[in-house]
Amino acid sequence: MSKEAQMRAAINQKLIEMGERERLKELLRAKLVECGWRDQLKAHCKDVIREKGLEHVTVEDLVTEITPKGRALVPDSVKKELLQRIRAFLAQHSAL
Amino acid sequence: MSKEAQMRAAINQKLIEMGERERLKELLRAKLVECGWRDQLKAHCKDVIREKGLEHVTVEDLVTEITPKGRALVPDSVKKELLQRIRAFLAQHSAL
Amino acid sequence: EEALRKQEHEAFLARFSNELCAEISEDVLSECIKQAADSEIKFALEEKAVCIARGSEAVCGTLIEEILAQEISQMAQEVLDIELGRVHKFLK
Repeated sequence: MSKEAQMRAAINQKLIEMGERERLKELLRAKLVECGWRDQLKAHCKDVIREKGLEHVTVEDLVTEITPKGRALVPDSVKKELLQRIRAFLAQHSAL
Repeated sequence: MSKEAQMRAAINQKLIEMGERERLKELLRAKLVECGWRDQLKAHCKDVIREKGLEHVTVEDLVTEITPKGRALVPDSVKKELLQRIRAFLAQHSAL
Repeated sequence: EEALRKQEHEAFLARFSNELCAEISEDVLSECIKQAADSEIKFALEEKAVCIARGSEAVCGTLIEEILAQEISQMAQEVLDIELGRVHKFLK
């Protein structure tokens, strides 16, 4: 295993062991609610259901339909904050 | 047109298309005879005519006079049965 | 050599951070999108069921009113005719 791969494995393990991976996910979930992303996505779901008709839409169809917009709607500030937090953790726990 | 009004129109159309509306009317008429509604109301008609005097009663008067009692005398079980039948029909023909 | 090692390490951390960020975002977005789709379909189905139930009640009520109106006016006419016939017969 290369040194980089070893380091990746070690950091990943640390992320899980310390519960940081879950905390990062929690942070992102909370930020998505806070910035209105969830409400926007809900509204988009309603639009799609209305357009296509409830009887013609499955959960899978809806997921496929809303995913591009869902991704596009995540504000840059939220992505940046998550990245910042990850960088801070890695800086702390990836000594040379 | 509101969503509910649209739904009512759709239900009515489906009932008419499939001839179910006529069948439901027939069922209701039969139930009104079966439960004694007709006999009771007829007796009430006679009472009203006797009270007011035949010379003072028109068909319209009589209708106005007996309608509230006519409504009140329909047993809940008959109303329920009719509703049940409509629901069962819609469940079977769920293309609404 | 030390400076180079440090530079490489920094580059690795930047790369890894970005990858991790993308991975976590993908996990959370997929989960949230699926949840939203699920709950909105469920909500729409419930709403439709309520609408059908209300519509059925309204149609049932209209149907009853319609039949009662027909039956009552027919009955009023019949009873009056019978009573009038009886009086005529009596007068004769």
